[in-house]
Amino acid sequence: MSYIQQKALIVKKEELAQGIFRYTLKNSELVSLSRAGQFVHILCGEKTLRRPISICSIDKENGVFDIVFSAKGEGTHWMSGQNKGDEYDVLGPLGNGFDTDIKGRVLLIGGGIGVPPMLCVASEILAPCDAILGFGSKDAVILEKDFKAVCSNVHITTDDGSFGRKGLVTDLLSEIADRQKYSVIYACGPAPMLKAVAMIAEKNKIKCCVSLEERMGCGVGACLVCACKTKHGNIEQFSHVCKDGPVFNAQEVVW
Amino acid sequence: MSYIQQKALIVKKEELAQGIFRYTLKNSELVSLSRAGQFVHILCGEKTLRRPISICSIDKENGVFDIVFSAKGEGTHWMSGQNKGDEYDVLGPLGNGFDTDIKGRVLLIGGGIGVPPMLCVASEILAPCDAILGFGSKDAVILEKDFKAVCSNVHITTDDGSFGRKGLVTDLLSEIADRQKYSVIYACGPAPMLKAVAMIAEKNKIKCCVSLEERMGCGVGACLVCACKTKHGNIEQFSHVCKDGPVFNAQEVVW
Amino acid sequence: MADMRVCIADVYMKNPVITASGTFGFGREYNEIYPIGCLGGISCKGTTLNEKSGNEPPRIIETHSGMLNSVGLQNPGVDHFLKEDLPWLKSQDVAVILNVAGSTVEEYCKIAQKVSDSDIDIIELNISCPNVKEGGVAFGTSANSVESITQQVKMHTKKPVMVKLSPNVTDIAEMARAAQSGGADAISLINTITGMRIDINTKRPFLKNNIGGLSGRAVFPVALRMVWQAANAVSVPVVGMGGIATAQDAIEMMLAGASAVQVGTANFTDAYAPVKIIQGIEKYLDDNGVCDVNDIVGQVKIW
Amino acid sequence: MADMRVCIADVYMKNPVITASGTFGFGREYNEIYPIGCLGGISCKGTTLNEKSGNEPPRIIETHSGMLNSVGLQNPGVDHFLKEDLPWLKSQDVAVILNVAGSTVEEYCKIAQKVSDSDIDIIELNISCPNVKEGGVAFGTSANSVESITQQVKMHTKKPVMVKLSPNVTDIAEMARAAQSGGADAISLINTITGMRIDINTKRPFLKNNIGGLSGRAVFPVALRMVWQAANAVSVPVVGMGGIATAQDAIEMMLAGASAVQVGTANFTDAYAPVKIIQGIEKYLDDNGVCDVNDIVGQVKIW
Repeated sequence: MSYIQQKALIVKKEELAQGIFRYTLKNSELVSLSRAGQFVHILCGEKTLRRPISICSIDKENGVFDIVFSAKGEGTHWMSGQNKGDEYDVLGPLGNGFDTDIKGRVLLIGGGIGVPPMLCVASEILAPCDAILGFGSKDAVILEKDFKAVCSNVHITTDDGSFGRKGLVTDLLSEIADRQKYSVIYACGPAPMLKAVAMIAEKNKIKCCVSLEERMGCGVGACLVCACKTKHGNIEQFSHVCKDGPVFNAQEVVW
Repeated sequence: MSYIQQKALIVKKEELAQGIFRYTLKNSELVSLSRAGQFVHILCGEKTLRRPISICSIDKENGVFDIVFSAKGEGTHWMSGQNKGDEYDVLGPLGNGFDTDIKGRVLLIGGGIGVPPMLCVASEILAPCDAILGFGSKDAVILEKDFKAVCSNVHITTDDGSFGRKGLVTDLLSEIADRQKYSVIYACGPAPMLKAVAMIAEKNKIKCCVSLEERMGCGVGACLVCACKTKHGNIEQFSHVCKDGPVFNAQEVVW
Repeated sequence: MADMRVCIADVYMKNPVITASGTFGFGREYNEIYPIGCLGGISCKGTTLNEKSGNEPPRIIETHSGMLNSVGLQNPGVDHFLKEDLPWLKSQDVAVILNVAGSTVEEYCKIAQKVSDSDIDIIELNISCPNVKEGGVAFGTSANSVESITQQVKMHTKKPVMVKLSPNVTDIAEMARAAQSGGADAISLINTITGMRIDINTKRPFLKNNIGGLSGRAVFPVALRMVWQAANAVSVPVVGMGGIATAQDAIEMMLAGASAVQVGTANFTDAYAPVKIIQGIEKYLDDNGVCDVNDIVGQVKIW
Repeated sequence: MADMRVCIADVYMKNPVITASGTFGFGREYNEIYPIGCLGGISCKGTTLNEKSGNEPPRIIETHSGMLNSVGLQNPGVDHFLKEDLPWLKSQDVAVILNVAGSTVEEYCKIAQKVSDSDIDIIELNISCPNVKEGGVAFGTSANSVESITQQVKMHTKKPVMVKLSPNVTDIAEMARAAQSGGADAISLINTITGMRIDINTKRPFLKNNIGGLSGRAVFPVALRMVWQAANAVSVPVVGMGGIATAQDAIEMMLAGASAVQVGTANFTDAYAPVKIIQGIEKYLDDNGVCDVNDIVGQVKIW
């Protein structure tokens, strides 16, 4: 695992949905080190702490990568104020990422702002992929076309039913998991969703890996603030999302 | 004395010299309250303290006023990053200002960034004005044309002699003060210059008022941080630049 | 519309937002910008028995998310206040808190006596000013002196006494308890935290007084922690301050146990800060269906 | 080119810039970004006798110009350090300072004994951690306990002992003197200032530990003042820290009396901060014709 701290030029900025931004950043060295499921730690103006943002796509040929984030706090708000031609100070790529060397069929599950990182997995992975993407409502739906371009089947759910199937991703998962045999489920989204996904996967004896979130400090595993409880056998301990994760085997996570 | 805290639209931005900016700001209400020698207190991004900037010109018809500042610190640097169309959060007009109702001839003396406020005096005053403007070198010279438009005689000095007369404004002052009879001298600039000007004025029995500088807090006279020692008869006390000043009768200033 | 009225030391205020001593003068300057009658109260500039000229300038330097000041209690003295400022202040229909400072216990007592029959509402006992050689913080850093000075001042006045505590102590709860057992009707905290900055070019401290008091958003987390500890240590009302710049900050303070808040340095950044904070608290209460601002005091849910 | 070498407690360092405990792990993570051999020293993650799992998350919340943390000394224990981390660290050619914490005096002494014959250079006695229930800051807030724990640890080890002081005290000079009379070879300060933040929507403290330690630029003025007071109170070397993010900050600390500095939270904002600070100090010395970094220590010109 290797990472750098460098400037990354903003070559494209796009607002995918109200307050949800997609930025294309150029830094060949960083891209050459990146893999699906990793994140970058971005300096936000005068803020003390960087903001961890998942990598949404990697284009090694052109040395560019995409990030998608929701401008909900002061840091991400500052980020969304930067434009094409500006630079971000980026530390990364960080974290372990997903194992993309898979045999058999893969099911990707994303919820809300947990959807973007799964696109990167879908693109990197060679095995056939299906995706279940959950959003609050129609106007929050993002990246549908992108997923359709790299997945066999893309199912979309919205909490209010204003688009796709009404309900939670897990409702759909239970059905699909019966019909279709998957060798692994990869998921990213809110903790309650990930927990529910993990349960269903376990019930159906499907291997499951989830990408977790926690407030971060250094991002590289030095400060130990982004702790999450994991178990190895019967021993519980605090692992760290930034270095041991963000991707964990769902069975090792203590929910 | 009355003042407001409002937004002022930036209608023009110009770099007069390396790092010296002239901004034209629109706010009719603030302009209607303003007079020569007063200043505005400008909010600088996330900074705790506003930055006091002298008013350089007042255009009551169009409801605009000019400020000139040197982008040397973090606050003024932020200010110089704002552009036409942006807004400043402005508190003002503040301070007492110069008495512009003068009979007889007036001599205006400005040093460095103390030059701009004297332009406002020259424009407001009806009596004939001469000006002595001092700068470090040729490339720091600003507002020469503007002064020539409103003053009978404009003398310029530079420390290195690269433009106008070589030397300090006070060298020139001593000569002129003999040749020409002035009813009052108004000056703004570094403290040592003001002190020297005050001495010469006293020697020549010319009334003299100086505009002082001190680190400020509230800007309205509530916090008492911008203290300067003044004497009234034999009693010395701390006056405050933001409210009792910035203009003081030179004879009352304890140098 | 939620009820914003609070009662501190038997004094009713329109709302829990008070402007902090030393940042708001005696109210006149800010009344030019908005009618100060909309405030819950005003804590006046620290006042001494006789006129005080304060420290040599520079008296201020900005720091990250804050500032250091070393004014040193410059003020015209209590008689001038009673004659020139108090009548005008009372006519503005706002609770008047007189911040009182001295270099000896006797001085504190004399002022307390002088204002005992005046129209002021509360005496704020300033035993935490870090910028004066004698007195000030000297009284505020030992439990015994906090208790005894409170006791003696109480004996010399009919006015309620609110003791303003210094954060420059090991155990703020101990100081709060000392003030209470001395008879304090309320306590307020925090005063500024002693700090310093040095100009590396001149090698001189930026402040002529060498050190000064740190205030502003930088100190808010420390202030909040101390307010929480103090509120848990005493039964008298606690007035919280220290870096409050937004309604959210004020609400955090009240959740931590403050019955009212004081807004200081934020006035320099935005003259309307206290007004916006009052409106923001009202909105929070309405959004959360709380009908009385007093209902959020001390409601923090500790883990 | 100025001589940047300093000597703290008879240990020579390339330069006066040390990375602070708890922000830099055991150096491995940042060595991926730049060779940590360029640093003067590394103060390792606070280490206890046995492995410690630390506090429940959330353990961090950002504040204005700073952050609160409540990690609670999570670490693999001293034996693991000696076996897994120390050999690698020594091979990086950097002074190794082991930050040591415990819940009893005996624990501190046992660790000091265990490392007495190891390759570490200095023991940093952490008696100021605000995030553990027992021990930690409890030892650091009374002069008697500071002196006695220093004394006892010294009796159990041949290594030089640097006592890390807590800023959560009334009189930092008294604590510095206590450490010195206990036999400290050096003192370092400040550790974090205890603080709190509350989520007004959930009414919960942002930190699961309720309170945490404030660090970052916000605390710099307080740290500088305390370093100045401590340096004037003792003759042993003082290592200054607390919000240092730039060379200017580091130089202010040294002018105030610090013989070396530690850089902590700034590592999170900019991984290269310590490197830039080293370069910035060199430039300042050269620009001012100072040929030895030690010549600026304590050179502040008090008014």
